[in-house]
Parts: sequence; C-alpha cells; structure tokens
Amino acid sequence: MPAQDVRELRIVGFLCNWCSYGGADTAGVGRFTQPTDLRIIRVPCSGRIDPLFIVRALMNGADGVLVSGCHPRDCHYAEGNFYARRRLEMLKRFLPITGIDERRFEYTWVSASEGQRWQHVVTEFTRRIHELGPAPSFNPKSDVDWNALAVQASQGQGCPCHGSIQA
Amino acid sequence: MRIGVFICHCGSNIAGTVDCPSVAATALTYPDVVFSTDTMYACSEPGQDAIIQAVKDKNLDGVVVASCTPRMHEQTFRRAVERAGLNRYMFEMANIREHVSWIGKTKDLNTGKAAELVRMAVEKLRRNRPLMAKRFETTKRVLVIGGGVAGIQAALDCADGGQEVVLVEREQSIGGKMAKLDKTFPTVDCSSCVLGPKMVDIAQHPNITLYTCAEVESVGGYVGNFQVTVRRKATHVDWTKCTGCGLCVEKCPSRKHPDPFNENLCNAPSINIPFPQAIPKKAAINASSCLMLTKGKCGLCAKVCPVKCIDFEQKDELVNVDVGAIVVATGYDLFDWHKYPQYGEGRYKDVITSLQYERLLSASGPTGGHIKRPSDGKEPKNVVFIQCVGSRDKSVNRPYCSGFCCMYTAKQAILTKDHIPDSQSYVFYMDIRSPGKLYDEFVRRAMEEYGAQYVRGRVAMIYPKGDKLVVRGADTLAGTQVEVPADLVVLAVGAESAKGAVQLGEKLRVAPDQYGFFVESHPKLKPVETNTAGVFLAGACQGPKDIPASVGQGSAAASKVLGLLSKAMLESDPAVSRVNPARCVGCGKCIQTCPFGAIKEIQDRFGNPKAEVIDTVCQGCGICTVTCPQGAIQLEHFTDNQILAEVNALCPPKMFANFE
Amino acid sequence: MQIFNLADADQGFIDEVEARSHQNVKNCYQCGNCTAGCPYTFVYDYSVSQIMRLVQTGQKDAILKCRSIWLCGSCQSCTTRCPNKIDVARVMDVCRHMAREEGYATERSVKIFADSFLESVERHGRAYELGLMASYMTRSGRVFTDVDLAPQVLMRGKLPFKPHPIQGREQVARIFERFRKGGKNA
Amino acid sequence: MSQLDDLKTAIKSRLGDLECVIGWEQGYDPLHATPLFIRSEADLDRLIIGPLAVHNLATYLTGWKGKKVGVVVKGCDSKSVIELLNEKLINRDDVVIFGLCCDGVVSQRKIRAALPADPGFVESVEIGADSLKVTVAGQAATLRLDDVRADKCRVCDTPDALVSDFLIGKAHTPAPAPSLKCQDEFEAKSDAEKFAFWQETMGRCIRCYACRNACPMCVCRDYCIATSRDPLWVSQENLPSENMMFQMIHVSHLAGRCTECGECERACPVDIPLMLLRRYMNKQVRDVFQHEAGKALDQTPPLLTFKVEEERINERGW
Amino acid sequence: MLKVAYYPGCSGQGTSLEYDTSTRAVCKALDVELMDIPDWSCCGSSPAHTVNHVLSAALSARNLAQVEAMGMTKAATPCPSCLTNLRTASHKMDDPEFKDKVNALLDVPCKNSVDTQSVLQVLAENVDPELIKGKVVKPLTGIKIACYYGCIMNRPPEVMRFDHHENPMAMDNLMALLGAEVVPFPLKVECCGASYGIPRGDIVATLSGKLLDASRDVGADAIVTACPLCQMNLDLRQGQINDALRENFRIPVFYYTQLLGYALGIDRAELGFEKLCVDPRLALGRIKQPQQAM
Repeated sequence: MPAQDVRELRIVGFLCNWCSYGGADTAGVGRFTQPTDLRIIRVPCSGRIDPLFIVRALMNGADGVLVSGCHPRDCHYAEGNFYARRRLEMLKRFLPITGIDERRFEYTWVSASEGQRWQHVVTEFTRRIHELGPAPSFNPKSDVDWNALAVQASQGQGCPCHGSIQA
Repeated sequence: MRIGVFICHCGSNIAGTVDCPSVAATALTYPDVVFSTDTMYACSEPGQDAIIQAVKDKNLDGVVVASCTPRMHEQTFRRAVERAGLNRYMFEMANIREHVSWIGKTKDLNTGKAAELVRMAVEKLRRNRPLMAKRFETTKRVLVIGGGVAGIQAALDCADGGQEVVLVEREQSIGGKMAKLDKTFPTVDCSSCVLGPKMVDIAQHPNITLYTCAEVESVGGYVGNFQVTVRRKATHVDWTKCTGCGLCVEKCPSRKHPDPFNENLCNAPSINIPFPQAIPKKAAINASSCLMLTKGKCGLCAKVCPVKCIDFEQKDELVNVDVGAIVVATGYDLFDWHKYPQYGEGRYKDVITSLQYERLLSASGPTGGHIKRPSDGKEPKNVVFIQCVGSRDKSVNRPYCSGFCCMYTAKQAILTKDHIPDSQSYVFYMDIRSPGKLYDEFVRRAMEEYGAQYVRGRVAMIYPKGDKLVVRGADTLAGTQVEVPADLVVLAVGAESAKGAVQLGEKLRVAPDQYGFFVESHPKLKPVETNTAGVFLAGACQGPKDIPASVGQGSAAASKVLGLLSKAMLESDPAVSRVNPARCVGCGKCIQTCPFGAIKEIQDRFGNPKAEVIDTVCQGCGICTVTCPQGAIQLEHFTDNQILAEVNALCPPKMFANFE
Repeated sequence: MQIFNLADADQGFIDEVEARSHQNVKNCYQCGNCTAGCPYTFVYDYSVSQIMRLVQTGQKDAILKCRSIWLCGSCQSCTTRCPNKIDVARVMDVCRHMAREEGYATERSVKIFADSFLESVERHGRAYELGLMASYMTRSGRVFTDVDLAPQVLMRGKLPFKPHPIQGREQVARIFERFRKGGKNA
Repeated sequence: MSQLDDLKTAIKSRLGDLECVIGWEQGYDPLHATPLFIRSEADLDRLIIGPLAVHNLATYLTGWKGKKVGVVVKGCDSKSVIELLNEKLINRDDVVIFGLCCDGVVSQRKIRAALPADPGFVESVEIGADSLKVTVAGQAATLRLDDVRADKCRVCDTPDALVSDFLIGKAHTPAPAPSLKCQDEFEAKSDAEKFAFWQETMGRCIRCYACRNACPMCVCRDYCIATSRDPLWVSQENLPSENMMFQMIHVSHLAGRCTECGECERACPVDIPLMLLRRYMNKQVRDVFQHEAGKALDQTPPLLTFKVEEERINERGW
Repeated sequence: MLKVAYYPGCSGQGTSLEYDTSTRAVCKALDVELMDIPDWSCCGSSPAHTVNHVLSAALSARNLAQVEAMGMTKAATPCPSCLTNLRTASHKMDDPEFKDKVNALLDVPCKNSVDTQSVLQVLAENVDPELIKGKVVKPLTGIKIACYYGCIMNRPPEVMRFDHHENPMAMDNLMALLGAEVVPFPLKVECCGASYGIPRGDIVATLSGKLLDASRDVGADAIVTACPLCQMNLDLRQGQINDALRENFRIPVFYYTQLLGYALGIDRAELGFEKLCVDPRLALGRIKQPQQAM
C-alpha cells in the first residue's frame, strides 16, 4: 500500500453515524486493511455536515476531506442525505474557482454493511491524495520569526507585536 | 475542566498493533487532561469500576475512553460515568479498534493515529455540557389506521392489553382484503369463518371505538401525545338507529354502479350493506348513484326504513382524537394490470384478476360460488393462471416480488379442480416462491394431486379466437413456445402500496419507499417501528405480506404500543436541536427543512418570530443546524463548536505551522 | 447432449456482446417472454431466451453456429415486451454480426439474400428488385425461387426492368468502401 | 413626461400610506449617489435616477420589516426583492415596489480608472445619451458610457423590474452577452494561479465586512457567524486563510440565493473581485438545479429542498 | 400548409408503386405537401442492420443529411421498414460516439436533426379528422376491414414514438372515420415474415397464413396495411400461402392510402387497385353507393 510507505497526509473524514460509520466499523471487524491517514469525525447524519466544516479543514491545511453518508433513500432521518447531496455537490463544484483542487474533497455513500466498499473508498481516496501530495498552505510563511519573538517575550523584552516600535 | 483518559487494550485486539501506554502518556499532555491510563478491558466490570473510581479519586468531570466503536459500548460507558455521578454526556469515545488497530498494520502509525483520535475526543469533550432528558406524560389511547386483518389484530391486542383503541377504516366495513377471499392457503379453510369472529370482537370490545367510512384528516403532536382529526364521511344513514335489517337494500331501485366489494364483477344497489358479515352491519348510500341525491327524486329507502334512519342531508363530520401511539395498517392495493397491453387492456371480458376470481369462488359472491366466466356465464374448462402480473417486472416499475401470488394461485388452481372436476388449470410462472410452513407442500399438491399444469415462462400475448382466448407463452424448460386455448384467464396481480399511502405518510411523517410502502426503522431489528417515534407499522403497508405475517405484525405493533404506553412517563433524547433565540432572525428555514416537523414558529415577547424545537419530536439529525445561516439552532452534543473543535484538533490551524 | 463446463465460459464473448449491443445480458432472468412472443420460434433451433442464456453463460460456439440468429426477423416483439427492458433484438443482431465476421453462415440462403440486397444497393444506390432476385438466384442456385409469381408481378408492372441508379450512387458506394476498410470497428 | 417625473408622480400617489420610500439622491459630489429616504413630498425634489443610481436599495428592506415602505428598484435590484419575498424575509403587503426600466449603471471604479488622476471631489457630471462628462478641478473629461458600464450590466438580462406595483419607463428586450470576459479568463487559469490570486487578495482583505453589509441577502446582520464566538468559525487573526474562510461562509450562505447585484464587490474598499466567486457559484447552481435566484416568485432556494432523484447530480464512481 | 420531406423507399419504385402514387394523391388532397428528397438512396433495409449497425445507420444517415440540406427537420416515409431504419439511425446517433462512427463513413456528415415519421403518423397527428370527414365523397359504408399494422411501425415504443405498441389504433380510427366497419383484429402487430419471402418462403407462408386466418375469423372483407412488405407477403404471396397451407384464402389486401383515396374520390388511376394480386372488386363491391347509404 503506497500510502504507508511515505509520510502520512492529513485526511479528515466526516461520516454519518448510521450507515458509513457503521460501514467503517464493518471494515474493521472484517480486518480489511486500509491506509492509516484518515481520521474520522462521527456526526449523526450527513445532513449535519456543513460544507463549511470541509472548508475549515481545508483552510486549516487538511490534504483531503472525505464525506460519506447513507445511500440516497436509506437515510436514517429520511431526508438528511438528500440535503447533504445538494450541499456537498455545490461545494465540490465550487472549489475550482478558489484554486483548491476539487479532488481533495470527495463525497460518497457507504452503508453499514459495505465494509469492503469502505475499504475500497478509503484506499482509493488516500491513494489519490498521495498522488496530489501535501496541500499548499493558504497562509504564506510569515517573515516574522514567531519563535524568536516568543523567546524575546518570555525574557521580558516587551510585547512582540510592538517590537518594531521599540526598535 | 478535569478530564480522565482511559486507553483500552481490548486484550491484544488493540494492544497488538497500538502502543497503548504511549497513547496514554501522550494524552496526558492534552489540555485539561489530568489523568490518563491504559487498561486491559475497559468494558469489563473491573474496567468500569476503575473508571468510576478514577472519577471519584481524581475529581474528574469528563471521561474519554479509547477502545472499540461507540456503536458497541457508548451506552455501557455512559451508564458507568453516570454511576460515577457525572452526566452521561460528559463522556466521549475514541474508536481505536475498528478504525485503527484492526485496519492498520504499522504499529507506530497506528499509535500516532490513536493518539490523535484521543486528542479529538478530548477537544470535543471540553465543549460538552450536561444534557438532561425531558420527561412527559402520555395519552393512554391508540389509533389504529386500517381495519384489515393486521389492523384488527393490532386493535384487539391493544384493547385486550387495557388500552383504549380508535380504529379508523376507509371502507364501509372492516375486514379488508381478507374479507373478500373465499379460502386461505395452505389450509384451505374458509376466510370469513376465520376472520368473522375477530370482526365481531372488534364491534363488541368495550375498549374499541370503530369509525368506518372514515379517514385520517390530520395528525399533530408527537409520541405520547398525538392530536388526530378523523373525517367521518357522510353515509346518509343514521348509524345510531340503523339495525342493518336490509329492507332498504332490497327495495333500492338504483343498481347501476359497480360493486367494489365484488371487485366490480356485478352492480350494487345505491344503498347497500357490502356483505352479510359486514362490521358494522349498517347501510350506507352511494352519493354518486343514489337517485335522491343525484336527481332529487326517489327516497324509497326512507319510506321503507322501519326505524327512519335515512338522512339525505347528512354531512361529513370531523372528530378529534388524542392518542399516545399510532398503528398504521393500511394494507395494499392490487396492481393495475391494464398497464400490460398484451393482456388486452380490458378488451377481453374473460381476463380477470385473482381477486375477482376469489369473488367468483366465494359462496357469498355474485355467482353464488359457481365459477361462471363473465362474458357468457359459461363454466370454464381450461383456466389459465398468469403469475407475476405487476411483480418482478422493472418495465412497469414493480421489480419486487409480491410474495403471496404463488401461493394463492396454487390455492385457486386447487379450488378450480374442486369446483369443476373436469377442468384443467395451467399456471404460467417464473419461479415458485413458497417459503413458509406447509407452503411448498401445498404447491406440490396443486401439481401432483390436482393436476395443475405448471408452465415455466411468461405470457407474451392473449388474443381471442372464437369464444376462446388463446394464451401464447413460453415453456422455457422445454425451450418452446406454447399456446393454450383458454376459457378463462386469471391474472395473479401483484401488490402495490395502498392508494393514498403517500399522502397519509406525509401526515404521519413516515417516509414511504419508492413504491409507496412505509419504511420501517430497521429492516431486521425494528420491523414494526418507524423513524417517527410512536408510529408503528403492521401488515402490508410496509411491504407485501400474507395473512399470517400480517397478523404477526399486528400483534408485534400492539406489543410495541403496550410497551410504550405502559410507562407512566416518557423520556426524550436530549441530543436534540436547541434554538438560541437571541441569534434567531425568524426566517423559518429550519422549519422548512426539518423532516419531522419538530420545529415550530413562536413569537417572542416583542412579537418577533422565532424558531422553537419540540424536544420530544426532534430526532437529532442536525439538518436544521446546517440550514441556519446564523448558527442560531444548534444540535446538542454535535454543535458547530464541538465539531469544529474536532476539526481543529485534527488539523491545527496553519498559523501554528511556524511553531513547528 | 454435450456437457458444457461452465468454467469454460468465454467472458470475452460476453463482454463483446454487451459492449456492441449496449445491453447488460445479466439483467435477463429467463422469464421467457421473448420466446413467448417470438413469431419465429417455430423455425429456431434455440429459442430467443435460450440464446440469451447461452450468451449469459458465454457459450460462444453454440451461438455463432446456431440457426436462430439468422432467422430473427427483427420484429421487435422481444424488445418491446422484455420486463427487464433488454433490447433483445439488438443482442440477436449483434450475435449475427459476430457470426458473419467469423465466417459462419448457418442459414445460407438468408445470408445470400442479404448480400445480394446490399450488393444491389452498393451498385445502384437503391435496391433494384429484379436485379437482386437474379443475383440471389445465381448465388443460391435456387433458380426457381418465386417463378410462380413472375406472371403476376410482371403483368401488373410491379417490377421495373431497369434499375433506377441515382446520382449519388458513388457516395453510397463509398459508404460501403469505408465500412469495409474500417472492419467491424467502423 | 420623463421617467423621473413618472416616478415622482407614482411615489406621490402612495407616499401617504408609507413610512418612507427608498430612492437615490446626489451624494457628497455629483458623481456619487447615496440612498434617499423619502418621507415627505418635499424630499422628492432630491430624488435622482439614471446611471449613477447604483445602490441596490433592496438591501434596506429587511431593516424595515414590519413597516410599510416603498422602494425604487432597477431590474437587477428587483431580483433581490423577489428572493427576499421567496424566503419570506419581507412581506409583499408591506412593500410598494417602484420598478424602473433601467438602461444600466456605471462602475465608479471604472470611472476612477478612466480619469487621468484620482478625481477627489467632482464638480459636475453631465449625462449624455452614451457619454458622461465629468468635470474635476475645472478640467472636463468625456467618457463613453459603454466603457464605464458596470460589469453586471454587460450581461444583464433583466433591465426591467420583474416585480413591481408601478413599472416606470420603456420596457427593453435585452440581448445580453453570454458571459463576461474577465470571468472566463479567470476561470481558465490554473489551480495554482487561482490559489495564488486568492492568497494575495485575501492578504489585502481588512475584514471590514462592507461586502456583507452591502449584500441584500445577508440578513443575519448582527448575528453573522463570522463574528460570533458560539459558533466560532473564524478566528480573529488577520490571516489570508481566515479572510478566505469568511468569504467562503459568505458564498456558501449565498448559494442559490445570490442575485448577482454586485453590491459586495462595489462596496469593497480594497477592490477584491468578489463577483468572480458569486458568478461561479451561480453558474454551478444553474447547471445543477436550473435555478436562478430572484428570477421568479415562489421559487424555493435549491439548498432548502431536494429531489429524490437528482437528474443533474451524477454520483462519482466510488 | 404542412410540408414534410418525403422518402418514398425503394419498393415504392417497384413492387409497391401503387402505395407511392396513392400516398402522394391523398396527401395532396389533404393539404400535406410532400417534398421529394433529392437523390435519396436506399436506407439499407433489414439486410444492412443484420450485417452491421454502423453501416446500416450510415446508409440511412446519408438520406437524413440530404433532408438537412433541404433545410428541413421533418421527414415522412410510407414504408415502416425504411421508417425503422431512419428512426433507429437517429436514435442511435444520439450517442455522440456512434454518430462519429457513422459520419466517418459519409461524404456529408449528418447532424442528426431530422425527425422521421410515417406518413400515417403525419396524417393522424396533423390533419384534423373533421377535415377528412368533410372531404369524404364516397363513404366506405358496408365493407368490413381488418387493420394490420405490421410489427415495426410502433415497436419498440421508445424509438418509434407513435400510437400504441400492442394495440395501435391510427388506421382503425381513420377507416372508421371513412365509414368502414372496422373489425377487431387481434394480430395487429404480429410479424408477417418480413423479408424472408425469398430466402425462406415457408416462414412467410406460416406467419402470413396466421394473419389471413385471423382476419377470416373476424369476418373481414379485406385487410388494410401500411407496409409494402406486409402487403406483398399477404397479397402477392397469398397463392403460395394457399398452396403451402392447403387453404383457399381470397382476401384482398389494400394499402390504407388506396381506401382513403377511394373515399376522397381520387382518380382510380392514381390509386392502382389494378396492381393488387387478389382481386379487390368483390370487396369494393360491398361498399354501398352513397345514395344507398342514405
């Protein structure tokens, strides 16, 4: 599994409790080996997933975000994934204008019984993110050496924010 | 906050590929974590005791357990922290077994991942708050919608269990489809002999109020406290006086409208009692054909009625009923076989449905139990049965198996031979579906003892030749095309959802599937529950079912109702949405998207509109939270800040990158 | 009857039939409705549903050698009535295409008739019925085909003696030419 | 009578029933307009319309909710009114709409760019049929209206108010360009270029929230989640990522609701081309839901509803 | 006046000359202008699609391209076999990949913008029945007619999009409008044996024999068709069928346009009754003269 040969990348998963989280559990119970990069956040329903969570993760430097819910029509709350599908599709289509590679975000449907499918999804998505490599940071590296300033501050040399004034 | 972290080894299940002590050590560096340890089996009794002890010794106000999936043991540990004196929601779980140790091979990667999942749980827990369930009283009364055999069973069981029952039936009499059947498989006992006594019990049970010719108009409220309005349609007969003597039926001169009870095989008088065993045994007027109501002259029934109960002025009546639980038992309808043009679309009178055939077989039917074909009244010799008409057929959007057609067709083939000994039955089938006690034996008997000719193949067309109908089909086992000159063709029409089911589902907030059958909570483990608390399903409204399965579900639904209403008070799940009225601008978007009608508009004391969540109705999906642009409505236990804390724990904002 | 080892199923054949017909033959559940309606069953060696079954199980030889695929009249009864919405007639067509390409002509007269017809179209741009008959009779050796009809036909002026060549017949001929160059992948 | 006279007559006829009527008047100089809140007939003298009347006055309507007001709208502004009505953020009975048939408005930004130097205070502006004569410090410059027209007017297909109680002016038959060149060019850039572009522009953003405050569809006002602690979506760090996060919140909350009035971009003091984001999102909404916000009454914003089968969402093969 | 591009089909030049002439005559009488497609070529008929679908579509598409060159989008043909080929080609060319393959064989690429219909559909859907009724000078009162549509004019419904695939009624309605007694013919869409007349006459004998038998059963004086191939099998080959089945059918088989023309009072010369092999005079004789009908 190539994903494990190199440094882990930061992949965040948002999974609905009833289907996909269960599917990931089923994959675990079946010992379906997967790359380890993914970290899963459990939410009650894909309808709870605000696309802005995904944006937040990407802005924070996540290299990939994977969302999974119940298959359409199978939502535990009847309609949650129908709303989710619209919201997530809009986000995915919107990302290109921001210059964020839309392949870094994917959404799909996995039921609680689809352990193998979950393994496939995770493996493929992780492979894709590794192909894309680490995401560029939205914030350019600051010229300010925060560490040095922090040291200065701890030595009682005034507030770092106003260092320039002092100088 | 003082948080304790427990890293479970789960024997070697986790410890095999995760360095649990190292995870525990890392956890101690996380904010607010004051205690961290690894433990062999956190869920075991000693494991739970250790958690409780630690809460007390270390004065903890939150607990994180990293072990298996929360779907397995979240409840276990919640109860444990509760025993330790904490609120059950001051607990978080990190899944380091199914999501880590069982799927990753490399120990150091697994260990790192486990530590991060614990970090995520800690960050979430830091934003948790104690949540309290609400307790509320329930109305000790049950509404059963639908008076077929499933609804009858549910109503009787609930009534026998001591609950008041209101049974609402759309038709004039209860009994449903079963009342129309002649005999039942696989015992070939008389349908009305079996059902009749149960129908009488309904009429006589002191706990049951029966409304027939009635439909549910609206449903409000929630589990434990539903407010239902029932529309009782005008029958133009005062049923408090009507004795069911039948004199009016006898004298009615208008007999031009088809008789629905007899599946339109014959006509019925405009004032009628549908069948001798009808419950309630009361007459009702068909307003669309009654001469008095359509033309203003006749009134013969009113003249002959000995108790003067005819009331041409009668109007629909709305009745309000408060109930604590609802059983939906609205049954099914027959597939409209006219969608198959190759069967003649009704041009050939001797192509009939299986239920029409039941009426021909029935002694109380239009032919007095003699099989006479509709076109010329002759006794048929060659009878062809075609199965899967509207079942297992994608082209008519009915890909599912209706389940009972194979069995009733075998029964009808047997009865045909009983009625007409020199007859020959041909059954075109695709597969025989007969799993059930004595079912397959029964089908074999139709073939072996009664000589029904089973032909494996569909029928492509029916066309008339002389006074016969030529049925052209395939015998796929022989690989040939076959033709049968038939005297009568009986279509084993499949089941589809009852007319109006989708609309009723909307009132009840019970989702229908794509075919209009109601969706149960869980296909295996919650077959009679729905995703709307307090609403239960019985019988074929959930999917095609035969009589024993429907009766079984009627009883099952009743036991769920009795269990629910046996509690003095109900508790609601506190992980529901909550509105911050200060942030709410009253735009109503959350109300629009809530699938459960759990949000209502209220006015604050300045008269501004605000949203308010009905705790006991909210199911906790969180659609509203995403819908609200102000973040004014937050799903407790999954608030924006809680989930954002998890995101930030996993992806620390990049501004910290410089500190690496 | 021969025993067919199911493990010998020709998956490539199944895939090719599916790809060329755009149909998923796995959707067929063998209800027999195609056979039930097929007017040509009486001259078939395998019924339509059996052909579908043979495709499902990858029995290429049996299909390409069979008579039925040549005798299908493309009357669309099977396609119209299939409960699984399979375009069965198209599958039959594709089987016949493949049989042709591999040199089978189990129902020789049908193949010759088609060849004669297309030859006539290629030459004149339109089908020239009398020429087509002549060509067919020469190739098939069945020189007495429909001679009984000749008087009626000729007497009523139903068959013109001369073809109606069209100006664009070169264009039509080029269609055939390019098709032959492109082979089955055209 | 001129369009302005017609408008004044119409306003006069209803002013008695209304708290006020919102229109435009000349601002701090003859080039700049500012909203005018007409409460008496005397105020009517100051009313102006025309290419300088750029503000989308629908922005003010939610602030007057519960009171009866009138509003003067151009075709584009009327879409905002419709969207507010559709979302029940205002009541139709409470609003009297004076709709204009609009010949387009100018972009102040383009005028500034077209003048030799930053104009500062403009002395006078003369509006011709297709030109604009601007006098600054005694120096007159004549600009072609076509050159300084706002971007949105170049692709406008709704010059006439779509909803109104009074429709004033001569109706148009618009034939808009299919898309804007600047938009097409930007979309054609590579991911890296676009990413760098937003990094740079968001580095410039001072999070003054002018874009939000000018937006007619931003109805949260004081309760915007970009400035709250619970929920806490955006940190107060002045980082490009946080500024971008705020813009993503804005665009996400506008998905399926934005009427492309362009007020956000117009209001931006540091010239961030926010409409690039808006137009792109709207294009996606059109493609997937065939929905255009504000084009018709009684539409539901597409993210507040769903279809069981979505014809245009093809789940990707996972 | 409705204008459609007209594709007569090869048999219209030969074995079904009378169908072509009568079609032209009735269309003219009903104000439907048939614009001949210049230099049309053979659609390939069934031999082409049994050889290859791209070749078949290309032979049809050449003609569709000719229609496009006329600047027209609607074409009509009397022949269901041509109709099937032209429509199927269009249908398959909805797939761009297939369209590219087809155009690779053509000199002039086809845009696939033409909707081809049968002349019957054009008449049924565009001509007001009242107009037809008003133009009837010789009602068909007295004759019993079985309408036979053939297998492919309405099937498969997804491609043909006309009338009903099991029980089409367009001709029934038309004939009834003209005053004929239309008997319920159960085998309206059963196959007659199609183009197997030459290579496998036995097939045609069996299948067409069933049709003749069924029409006799329902008491028809005549069969009415809309297909040259069906007409040929039932009419020209009726003798062969009688020989093969030891039967004695004498059922005339008309094109619907012939009877329509007859009712409209069109010159008999244009209707070509003399070209029918089974003598139609007895059947036509059953039609009551107008004064008798009154």
